[in-house]
Amino acid sequence: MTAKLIIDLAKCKSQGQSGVRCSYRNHPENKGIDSLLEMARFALICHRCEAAPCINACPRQALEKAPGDGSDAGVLKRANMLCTGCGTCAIACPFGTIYTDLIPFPSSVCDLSKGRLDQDGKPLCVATCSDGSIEYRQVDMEKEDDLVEIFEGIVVRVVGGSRWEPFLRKKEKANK
Amino acid sequence: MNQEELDNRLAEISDKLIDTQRISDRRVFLLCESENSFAVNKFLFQDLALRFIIATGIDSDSCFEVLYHYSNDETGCIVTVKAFIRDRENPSMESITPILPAAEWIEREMRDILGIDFINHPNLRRLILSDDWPEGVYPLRKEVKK
Amino acid sequence: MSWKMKALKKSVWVFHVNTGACNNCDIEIVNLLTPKFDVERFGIKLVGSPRHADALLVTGVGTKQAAKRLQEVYRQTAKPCVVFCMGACAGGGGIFEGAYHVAGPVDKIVKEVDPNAIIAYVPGCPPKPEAMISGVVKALAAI
Amino acid sequence: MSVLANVLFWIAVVPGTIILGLIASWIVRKVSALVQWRVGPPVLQPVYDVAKLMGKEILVPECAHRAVFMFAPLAGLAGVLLLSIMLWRITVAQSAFMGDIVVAIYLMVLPSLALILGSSASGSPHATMGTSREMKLVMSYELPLVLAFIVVVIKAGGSLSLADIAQSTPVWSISGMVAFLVALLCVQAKLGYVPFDMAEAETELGGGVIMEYSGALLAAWKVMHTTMLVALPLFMVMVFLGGFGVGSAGAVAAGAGKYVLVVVLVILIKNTNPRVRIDQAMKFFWVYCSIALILAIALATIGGYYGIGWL
Amino acid sequence: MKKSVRKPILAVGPFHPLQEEMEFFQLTVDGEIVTDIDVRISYNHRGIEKLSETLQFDQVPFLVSRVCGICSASHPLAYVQAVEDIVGVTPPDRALYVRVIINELERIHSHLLWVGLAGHFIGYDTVFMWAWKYREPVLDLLEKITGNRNNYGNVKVGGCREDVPDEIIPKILQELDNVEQKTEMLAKAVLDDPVLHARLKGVGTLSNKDAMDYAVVGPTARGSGVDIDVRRDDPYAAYADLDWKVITQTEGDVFAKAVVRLLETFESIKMVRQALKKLPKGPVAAEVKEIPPGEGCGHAEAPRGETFHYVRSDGGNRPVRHKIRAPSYVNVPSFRASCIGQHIADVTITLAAVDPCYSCTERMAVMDSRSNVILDYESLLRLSREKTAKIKKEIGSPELKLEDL
Repeated sequence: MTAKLIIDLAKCKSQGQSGVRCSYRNHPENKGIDSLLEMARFALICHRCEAAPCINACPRQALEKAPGDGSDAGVLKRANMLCTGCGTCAIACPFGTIYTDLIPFPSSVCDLSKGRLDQDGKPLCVATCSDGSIEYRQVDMEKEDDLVEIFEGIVVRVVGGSRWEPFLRKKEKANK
Repeated sequence: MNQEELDNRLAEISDKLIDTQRISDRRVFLLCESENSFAVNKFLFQDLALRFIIATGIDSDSCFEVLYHYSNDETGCIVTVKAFIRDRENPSMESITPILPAAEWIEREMRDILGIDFINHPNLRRLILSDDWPEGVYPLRKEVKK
Repeated sequence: MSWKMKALKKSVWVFHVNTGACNNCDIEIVNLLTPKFDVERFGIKLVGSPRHADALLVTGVGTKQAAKRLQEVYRQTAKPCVVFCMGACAGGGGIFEGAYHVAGPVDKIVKEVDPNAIIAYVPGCPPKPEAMISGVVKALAAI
Repeated sequence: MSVLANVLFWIAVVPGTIILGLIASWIVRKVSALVQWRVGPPVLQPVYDVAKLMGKEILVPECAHRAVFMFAPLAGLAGVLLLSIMLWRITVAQSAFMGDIVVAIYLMVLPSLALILGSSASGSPHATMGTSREMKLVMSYELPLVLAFIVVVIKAGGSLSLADIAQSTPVWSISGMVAFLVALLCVQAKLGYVPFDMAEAETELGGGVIMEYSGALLAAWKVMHTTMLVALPLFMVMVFLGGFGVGSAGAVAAGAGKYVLVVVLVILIKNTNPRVRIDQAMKFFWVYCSIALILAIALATIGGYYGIGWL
Repeated sequence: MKKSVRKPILAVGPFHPLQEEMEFFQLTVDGEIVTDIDVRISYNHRGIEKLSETLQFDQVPFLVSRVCGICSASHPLAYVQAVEDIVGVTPPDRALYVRVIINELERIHSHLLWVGLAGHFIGYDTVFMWAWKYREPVLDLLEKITGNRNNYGNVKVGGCREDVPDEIIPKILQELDNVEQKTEMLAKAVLDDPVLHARLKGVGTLSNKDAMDYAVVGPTARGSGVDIDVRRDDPYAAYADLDWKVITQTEGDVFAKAVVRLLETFESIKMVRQALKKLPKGPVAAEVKEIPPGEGCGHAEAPRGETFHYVRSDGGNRPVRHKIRAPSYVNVPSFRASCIGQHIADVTITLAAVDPCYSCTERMAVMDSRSNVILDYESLLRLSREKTAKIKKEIGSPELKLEDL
């Protein structure tokens, strides 16, 4: 059972983690948690509207929906080479799932602090997270019900499982 | 020396290499430990007579990497020797300037900006940093912010 | 205006100082001497020593190594003299602003030596020769 | 002429020469620019240059010998002005005295000596290099210059006064022509123009003799240089081309024409030759010029002895 | 910086090493012959590689075109090809042709600049004035196409930013004709001038073996018989389907390098004409959404030689490591081979033969080991011009008159 990073969207303050620090060394002021939050919000909170206003509003056509009909059909994908972080999609989104500070122009990268865990085996972001919404421990997917693995090694807890039912994927393995 | 001949000549030194990656028909990466990088470079420059382009020093997470780029001009293929220096405290490596004069400047530059020490380099003086730059601060290391 | 300033306006002797530039501004400065933009018509002459110069054409971003020497040259130019920061690099670091080997924009380096130095800026990367000429003319008109 | 006009004239001579010099230096710069398809400076450019330099701050290097450093340009300027006043007196007031040509030669050397004095006093190792070249240059062209004047004196029947020399217009004879050409090259070297500008050249290129000067002192050097541009051709005209007639307007025009001819010759040499190396220049002056002049002297004496004018 | 036995180093410092300080060459001489050469190049180090790690992939071409003024089209092209090497995208055909046009026009004006400079160093100031005068129309052409005389910033990952508008193509072709005619006149004058032959032949020779050892590139290598040219060996952009030939000489002296550069200019003019005629229709850029993690190398033939860029990315939109190698980085150290044993009068032209950036050649000082008097750049320049004058006198050729050109 490898350790997974668990993000609790309910506890996590919506306007992004100000105090969190990231141990990723390759880029200055890199905050990997932001890119994870962005993926989590696109995967779970975004309503995947048919006539997606965000995609039409984007001046650079940087947003597109994942094709196919599987459980993650229609999940939004942001091309970080085209996106300039202008925030038009945040304004256009009727449900306010996109936050401008989650789509920075220089995008950040998270590699789950491979090889850089601190003494008690936790990544830096867990230690520096102010509202305790990020944990890093072994987790057994079957036992806890409101966890969804949106990406290899990244699990998101969504409170009030039933309300999210329509988009909550059945507990199969996360896609690549 | 055309492409196939280059490939099977490269196979001769595969004992010293960790791995040979052929990214595309004109890009070949030879991964090796820093200890036997001198032998691989000597083989490429003297036996295969490839033209030395430049060397790149990288401060990657767990180790220092020094990439020597060579070009085989007939086919335009770029052969890169990627040497890993595991020891991060005082990284050092065998200098290839004695056999390849063109590498003198780049090895001095790597020592300036990355702190990699090159053993028996003919004149390892400071090259590109200013005279009043503090000793021991290596700008291209990741922890030094811009 | 004193006759000295009037004469200074008509005959500017220029000394070119490169503090780590990519050569575009240097080439545009030499372009000023060639037949197409000939600056000798305005009495502008490229002299080889800061002693004779009235204006310092500073190009480049002011690297740490070059900064001390720029201050040395400024001290030795006969005052009154104007410092022309040619191009975006000299004006405020340009695209290299904030790099680790850069000792700050050129005007800060010169101001360290003489706080009330007259500094003129010619923006552009590289500034067109016409822009350089109009920059020099405007600066002199403003003294 | 009434006394007042006379006094006024003699007061106006010095500034007049300086202004004439500025105009001559403008002509030189304008022609050089036109050769390179460039427009070249406006007429009043030399005036602006000098006025600006007067307004500038004077910097004296720390290790320089302060007094000599300040005094040298003034001495050079005084020498040249004295020479030009003397020449004007001879032409306008017809008061040539015996031996005035010797005084003129002496005064002509003064600027070069001042240049050497000034740059060595400036204490910069760099300028000393320029000084050594200037010294070599002076030594190399003084000998042929004096030989040229000996030829002229012989042609004028041994009299040392410029008035008699002017009468005999030595240039129409072979030896006189040779002497004129060599003297012209010596003037070129004295003015410091290409191809003999090893010392001065560095001023444009940056190193050089008067590199350490700035402000008013540099203005003094520039004015000295431009006034030499008046005095030396004037002297050449008087010695070789028969001097200036003052009586009628025609004579004055002829005199001015000769002066312009000499200046044009100087410019021509300046613009068509690349720079010559210092040891080459010395060899040129000492070997070629001296031999030519010794022959000219022989011709002149034979001519004088047998009374053949054109020899 | 002035060391002199008699005089202490003056606080005033008559010789200002900063006279356009890029690299500072200190040559130790014994009498007239250069015995040792030492270079100090930190004056122009601006930390570009560290800066490019903070810029996004599509912003880096603007930073990279400011590495060197006169090869500001080849550096961005080499970088973009390195990133395209990672992504695996190939730009549309029209973009490949536009890239060839811009690079070859830049090669023309860079070689003309060099011819002018070489003339300046050996005393032909008229050649200097004309070469730079004939260079102006090429700069105007580039300004018409890309909007700036240099620093074009016309390249991005996946193609070009601006397209060459079709209506100005006839104007470009007509402008090219008179540039070619003028360059021909200049080349004929420069190559047939007996003084130049005597002055540049056998000067600063770089033997074939030294060229290999010092891994020199570009005209410096092609002048010594090393037949390398990235445009033909590893054809990028649209060089594969244009017909042109690589010029090489074998003597390896300054004259050979001058011949290589001048004939290359004509090849470039030929190439621009073909590229303009064959300019295909279609889009100018392919859309690149994401840069996958990986590493890539790209190289291009700049006027002075091969520029090499290595880029490593980690999936984000900023490079993790970006290595830049300008051609002068390997050409300048080759002075150790071509300059030592030379007469000091030939030093300026030997250094200029490698055509380092314009202001690099201004930084020279000679320490005479015996008398320790330092000859500075100006005296070296004058020595070089005097040597030309001496040769001119021996050969007795008339000064380069305006009319006979």
